Amino acid sequence: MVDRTVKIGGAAGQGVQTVAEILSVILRRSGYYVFSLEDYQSRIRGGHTFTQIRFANQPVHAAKKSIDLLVCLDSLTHELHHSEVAPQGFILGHVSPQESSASLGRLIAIDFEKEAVNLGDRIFANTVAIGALSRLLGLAPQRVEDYLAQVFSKKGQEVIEKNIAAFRRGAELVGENKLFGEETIDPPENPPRFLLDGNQALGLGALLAGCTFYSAYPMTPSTGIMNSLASKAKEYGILVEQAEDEIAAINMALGASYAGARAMTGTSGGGFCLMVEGLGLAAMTETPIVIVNGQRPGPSTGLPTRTSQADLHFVIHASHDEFPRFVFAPRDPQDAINLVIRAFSLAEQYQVPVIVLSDQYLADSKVAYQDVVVTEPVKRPLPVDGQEEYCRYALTPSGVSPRAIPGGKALVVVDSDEHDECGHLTEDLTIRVRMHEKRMKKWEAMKRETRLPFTMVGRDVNLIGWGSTWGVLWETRKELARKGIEAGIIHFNELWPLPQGLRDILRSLVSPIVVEHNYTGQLAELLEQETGVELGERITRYDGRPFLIEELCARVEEVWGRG
Amino acid sequence: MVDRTVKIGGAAGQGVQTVAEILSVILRRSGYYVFSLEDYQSRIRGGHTFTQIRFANQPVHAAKKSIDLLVCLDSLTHELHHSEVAPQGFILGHVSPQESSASLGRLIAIDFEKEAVNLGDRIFANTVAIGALSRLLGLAPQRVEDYLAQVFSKKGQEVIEKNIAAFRRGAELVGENKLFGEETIDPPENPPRFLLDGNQALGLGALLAGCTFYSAYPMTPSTGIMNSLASKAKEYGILVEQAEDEIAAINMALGASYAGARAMTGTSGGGFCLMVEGLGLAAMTETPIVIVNGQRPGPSTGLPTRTSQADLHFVIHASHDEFPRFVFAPRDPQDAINLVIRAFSLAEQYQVPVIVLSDQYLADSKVAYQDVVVTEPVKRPLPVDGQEEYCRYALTPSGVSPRAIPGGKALVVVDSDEHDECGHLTEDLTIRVRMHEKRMKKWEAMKRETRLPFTMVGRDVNLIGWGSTWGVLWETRKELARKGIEAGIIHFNELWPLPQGLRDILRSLVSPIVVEHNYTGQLAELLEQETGVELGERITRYDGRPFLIEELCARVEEVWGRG
Amino acid sequence: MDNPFDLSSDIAWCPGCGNFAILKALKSTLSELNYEPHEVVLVSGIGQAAKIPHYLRVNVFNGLHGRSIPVAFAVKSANPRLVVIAESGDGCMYGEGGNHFVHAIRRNPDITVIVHNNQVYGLTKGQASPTSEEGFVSKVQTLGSLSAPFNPLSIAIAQDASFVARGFAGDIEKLKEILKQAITWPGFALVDVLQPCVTFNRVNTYTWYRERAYYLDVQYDPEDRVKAFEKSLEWGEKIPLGIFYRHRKPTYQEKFYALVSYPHLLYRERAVEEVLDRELQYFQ
Amino acid sequence: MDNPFDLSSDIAWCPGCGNFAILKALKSTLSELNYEPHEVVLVSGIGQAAKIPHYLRVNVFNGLHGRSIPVAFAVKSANPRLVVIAESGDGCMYGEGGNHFVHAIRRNPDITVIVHNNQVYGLTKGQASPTSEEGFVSKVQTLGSLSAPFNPLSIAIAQDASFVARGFAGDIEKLKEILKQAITWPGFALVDVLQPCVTFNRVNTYTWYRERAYYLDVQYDPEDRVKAFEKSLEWGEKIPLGIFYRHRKPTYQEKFYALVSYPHLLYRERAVEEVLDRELQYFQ
Ligand SMILES: Cc1ncc(C[n+]2csc(CCOP(=O)(O)OP(=O)(O)O)c2C)c(N)n1
Ligand SMILES: Cc1ncc(C[n+]2csc(CCOP(=O)(O)OP(=O)(O)O)c2C)c(N)n1
Ligand code: SF4
Ligand code: SF4
Ligand SMILES: [Mg+2]
Ligand SMILES: [Mg+2]
Repeated sequence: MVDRTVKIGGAAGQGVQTVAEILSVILRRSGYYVFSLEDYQSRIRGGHTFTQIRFANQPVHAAKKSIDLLVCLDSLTHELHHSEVAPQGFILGHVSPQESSASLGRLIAIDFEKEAVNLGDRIFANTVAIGALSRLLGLAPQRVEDYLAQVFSKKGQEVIEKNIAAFRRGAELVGENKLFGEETIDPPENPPRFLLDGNQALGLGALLAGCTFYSAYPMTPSTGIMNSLASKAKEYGILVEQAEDEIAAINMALGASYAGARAMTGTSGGGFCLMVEGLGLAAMTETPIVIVNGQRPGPSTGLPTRTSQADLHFVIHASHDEFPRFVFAPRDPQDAINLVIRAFSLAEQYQVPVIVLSDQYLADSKVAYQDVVVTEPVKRPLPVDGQEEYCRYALTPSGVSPRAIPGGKALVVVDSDEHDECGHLTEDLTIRVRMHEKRMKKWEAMKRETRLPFTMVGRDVNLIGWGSTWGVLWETRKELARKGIEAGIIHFNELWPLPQGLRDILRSLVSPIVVEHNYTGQLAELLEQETGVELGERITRYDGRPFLIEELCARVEEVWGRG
Repeated sequence: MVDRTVKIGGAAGQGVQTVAEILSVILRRSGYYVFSLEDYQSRIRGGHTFTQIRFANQPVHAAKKSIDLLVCLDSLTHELHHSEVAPQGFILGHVSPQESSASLGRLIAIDFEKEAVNLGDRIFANTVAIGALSRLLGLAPQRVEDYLAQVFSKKGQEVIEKNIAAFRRGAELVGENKLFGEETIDPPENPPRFLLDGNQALGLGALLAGCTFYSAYPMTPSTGIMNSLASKAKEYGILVEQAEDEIAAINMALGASYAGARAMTGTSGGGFCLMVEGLGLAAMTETPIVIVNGQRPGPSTGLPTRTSQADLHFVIHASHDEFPRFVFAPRDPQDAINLVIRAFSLAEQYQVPVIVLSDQYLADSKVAYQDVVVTEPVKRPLPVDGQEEYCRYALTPSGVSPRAIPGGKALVVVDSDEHDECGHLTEDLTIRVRMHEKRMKKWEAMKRETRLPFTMVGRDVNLIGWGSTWGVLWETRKELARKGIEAGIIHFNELWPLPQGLRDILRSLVSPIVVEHNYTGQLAELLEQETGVELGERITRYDGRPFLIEELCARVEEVWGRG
Repeated sequence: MDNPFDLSSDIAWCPGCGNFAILKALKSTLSELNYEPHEVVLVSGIGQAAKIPHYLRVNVFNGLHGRSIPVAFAVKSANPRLVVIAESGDGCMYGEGGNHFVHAIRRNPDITVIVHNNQVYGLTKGQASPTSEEGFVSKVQTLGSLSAPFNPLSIAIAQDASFVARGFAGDIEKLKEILKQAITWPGFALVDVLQPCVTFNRVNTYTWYRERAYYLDVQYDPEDRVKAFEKSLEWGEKIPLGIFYRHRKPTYQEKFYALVSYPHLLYRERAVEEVLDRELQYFQ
Repeated sequence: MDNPFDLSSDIAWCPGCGNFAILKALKSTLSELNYEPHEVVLVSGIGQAAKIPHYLRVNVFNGLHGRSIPVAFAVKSANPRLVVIAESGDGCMYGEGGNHFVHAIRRNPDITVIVHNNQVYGLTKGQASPTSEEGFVSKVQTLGSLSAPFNPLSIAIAQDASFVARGFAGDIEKLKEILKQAITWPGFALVDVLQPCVTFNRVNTYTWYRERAYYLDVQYDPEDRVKAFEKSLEWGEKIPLGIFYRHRKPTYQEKFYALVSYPHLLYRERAVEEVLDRELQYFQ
């Protein structure tokens, strides 16, 4: 079985992401499943950044700590990461003088830039690197050359040819070295066909759901959603508006939704803070909206380009007074597509805000799939074409009123103040009570709507998690199985309202451990609070990097060993 | 024993609040304890507004439902409130033709305005009313006349004289009617000396604490705090700045605090929403700040002039990622003074944000006290005069670093990004972990800091509440005692971190009932979550009006009867 | 003839308030322009002025304090057939909502912004607003306001707003004329209306305005931006009213819809499978 | 001579970025003005430009994106002896922070606002900023920006800002001169600095600016507001640099401290009992 990890590191601006992207696609086209992870700083040039690509001939869902091939676009990469290289691995590229003797892996020192300059321009350095690593990985040269020709097709024949030359030069420099020795390269029967990251998936989900209005203010790690939809603006007639601030962004989205568009906005913690008043406006006016909050470590500006799962309590309770909302957290890109579609359906069905919790890890990680399956139906309750005496907030047993949009016969009156059934401002406190109860009433049906966590009970230990950690729990489970420990997984992608019937599931678990990217263990707290079941152990990480398989495995073993 | 309630009603702009204020002061000066309650709409003229004044010859802390004297500045007041008048009570003023026959109380129809016009100007209508009700209440005319002379002193002798004439005319019209029949008017031995409402108390607390900077954007019900401090601006050199929005308000306060001023801001739910990002900034930069959130019903704009206690969960979890904060909720004006002083002390001691939850009921209710006692010491850890190599975020065992302010030798560097000990931006994830743990570490000491609730365990039933409901719980307890039910009170004014040792208290309670001005029972939920003790029954009210004694009493009896 | 925009409601304004005149002018304008109530969307914020949409028959989005303009922009963008007006007080539009005011002008959406400028915060009881005169005294501005007033017209002209006008609540007929031009103007149209607040603004009263206000005459050329700017600075002894500046240029909606082949952003039947198939090729 | 403001740090800007020149000019200016590092507070927001306070020895408040101006206002108000500068990018100051920019001018606080105007969002990778030209294409503005650019100078002049200037990162010496005047100017001083972003802005490059930029000459009268406004509209073939407008008037801090008898808002010993006794009389 092939299961290898390549880490490509360098300074920002050197092209780490370009090399990684090309490599990922070639690996996917070569029949490998891929999982890639991006780690970068909040700067545009310099510093240190890396992408880690794991590939295997069966689906992979998380990253490993141990590296088989370290590609150093600068010598700092060597210095920082050489110790992660597995004994049989390679280190390729710019070697750090201090570290070279101490390195574990086999060294192939290549000065990509010098080679590129020899070929006529520094610009070809990355292609030299691709040549070198392709050879080391034993990738079919023709397939790579074809892909390079495709990538550079817009730049003309000369550029293509020079890149191919650079590619060949890189391969040449590696000589007969091979990462795969005895190992058989056995592409899977059902090779992966698609490769996409969380932000692309969130954008695709919105597109499929019929979203025609996206207003946002750029903010890492959610800007990619805006890019994704903006790239479709012309073709699908989607208005993607960069607002002057996040307050405008959410108010625009609400205006568009009121007028009949399917509207979404996306941001990260600090921007979400600014949307909190608008969230309450959505609730009070009962205007459907989907809000993506891409989590990153805080408080405040914090670490803008890192990952975190520490906004759960915040988004559940955000905005003053009380109102029902859904909170979802996709487990991976595939899930993100479906959950966004579902978010739009439920936002309109219940006329409530739906918050989708993403994070930098989900947003930037690429996953390969054999198939991308849309299981979620796009449900869109058509607005009613109200009569003249239409009342936007007509009282109904469910608390949900028939919704019309302006432009038809009905006059649609919505208000952020407490209002009567027709939407007009009221100070009648009896009506207030009725309206508040109307809004809160939706909760009952919403509670039955959310789905139970992905549940696979384990004999020895049970890992509980939410959102983007699904993949690493899954992989850790497999790893633990190899060590004879049967781990279960209870993983939530629908978090609020908490699904019904959890108590029975949680009570039955042997050695539950809640795994989260935050300090206090927010899901653990939430589950304990709601079910009264003590969950005991927690494994948390809050340095802004995601859990890696070996590491999580070791921590589970440690906790379990203690227990 | 005297214990009477006067309700004065009319349209906004008619002078309900003026009449009520004058009456309250005179009652206080006549030796009565007073508790007054304001009920008004979000408009400037018209509609309906009333103030309810309870007075007694012993301290009073809440309002009653039953009214002894209804003063109608318009006939709508009669229509709306006549049924609340006790059988021996009076209805004075403008009578509603439809309701007059059905009225319970004794009617004294006076057209205040016509009488005033007869005296030369409509403007004297309110003084006519004061004359009438003073006589009915048996207040010493000289005392009232003296006070009127004081009130109108700036307007000149003529105005004073005309008002006195109006006052006498009002008294005359009442004739020999008297609210007090057999009852002895027995002013207490220790008569009350002061009368103040929650907003005045919050402002006074800040003044005493040495606050020199208050930035805010007007918002009901917290604007009164700004008025209170602004009235002292010149004398005490306090900068009260009306910001362009709440975002500016909190960022200004943080800037002032950074520079060495004691700074505060105040708002209500929707404005607090806009401050949530700034709250995180306070946490990350470890800049002390006190934020008052005056609660009113929502979601969104909701009912701007009514009361609510529905922001508890929100303020505890507001802003992304995790950080420690204090949340307090004063029980009455006296407590507000002390809690604000304490808020400033703790904000500086721990270098964290402190949120004070007020509400419209607390903000606008006036309470009379025999003495205003400041029990809380004004603690101000003086900023260190750091040396050149000063580091703002030096790691210490407690997580609290010595704080310098700019201007001295030390350079003070603070950052909303994750930073190193000297405050400079860092992407070193090891430092991140240390800094995050440093901030979270404060929590341990903070948890020991918060005080246990006011606790008076009852044999039969135990009422649990927080913030502004203290008075009504206290009065209800007395009322229940009269009916042979021994009720206890567990009342929180320090809510977050929840004080230690609650489990034992809560577990011991017979028939606990949590009483709150919200829909879901937020304190109940919080206590159950944190202690695991099931609290069962809840009594909630969310129409924007406060609990009244008889009403709460009846609901307790009902719940208790059931149990 | 009955005005189809009439609605009987309990109006929460003070007797004598300038708001009544603006309401009247607006209703007449809409009816004289032959719009039907269901074609019009009135977006407002919070404040005394912001209650206006509850007093006429139209579609209403009464949103947050300060946030009417982004909503109006989006409503118009989603459904360009609607006539969209954002209307609120000076505090709402220029204070809390200042950033939206400034940036919306850059987009030039085809909306009309009507500001009830009473130079005070009415609903919250009389604090200085952005347009209050320096020195304005209130319970908050006990030392007198230390800030110079916000000049909405100058700022709009500085941003090259498409249509910039000032009206006066004391002159309904002329106000109607201005409103008519503003509402039918293709692009961002600002109408700042001087509106006496009889309760809290004892400085800028009907009389105060009447003594100073005059209309720009026919010689005045509203196409000259620098002249318009200069005119917008006039305030004090004399206060000009009328259309200060006009600059026809493509609206946001015109530009956007010229680039895509859909007439609006409302519901479209899209075959999910087909879109998915087409889109997945980008992830191969 | 060593510059006391020098600090050795890992600078996170791209090689060739205009930010380096601004940093250099600022450090020289402060040192040539004979300030000491502990007298100076540099307040910034978030963005590439906003990292600048980490690269020199001063007091630093690196706050939220868009919110440097309210902080700077308050720091200066609390302790008027400090030299307070708010510095950040165009997105930060004019986009997210637009409302503070507009309203701070009304207060005329004695602070200097320096804007690194690269006409793009650098840190978030190249989206249009408020000052980007209409039609600017990016991954978000795939149809080209549909908005007209924000003109900071015109808006500042429209608000009667006390000091309004434009510098260019390509000319450190002249920039220093402008900064010196701005920082020593008593009142709100805006310096908008044209700053080439070599990574994301391929339109407004060094060459592009150099071909167009020229300095206002000695004849130019910066006291004439309308002329200054007219000048501020000039952009395209020619781009004027220098001091556009100057209007000396009392600063916020001058006004406030003239009214109260304290020199700052810092800690004062107050006898609680005494204050309480004095204040309680109002509640009798
Ligand atoms: C976020 C927020 N902050 C503050 C308020 C309180 N508030 C309501 S209306 C108002 C001012 C109204 O002034 P203006 O917009 O001029 O309207 P006017 O009442 O004068 O017509 C304020 C501050 C609010 N509703 N929301
Ligand atoms: C509330 C909030 N929204 C968005 C961001 C993300 N953000 C960081 S910097 C930036 C734009 C920076 O542009 P500019 O201010 O022009 O600075 P530059 O990087 O170009 O120097 C944005 C949108 C943020 N940090 N906070
Ligand atoms: S407070 Fe002023 S603006 Fe508001 S309704 Fe009354 S007069 Fe009009
Ligand atoms: S991205 Fe642009 S502005 Fe930022 S450092 Fe690089 S060149 Fe300078
Ligand atoms: Mg106003
Ligand atoms: Mg920029």
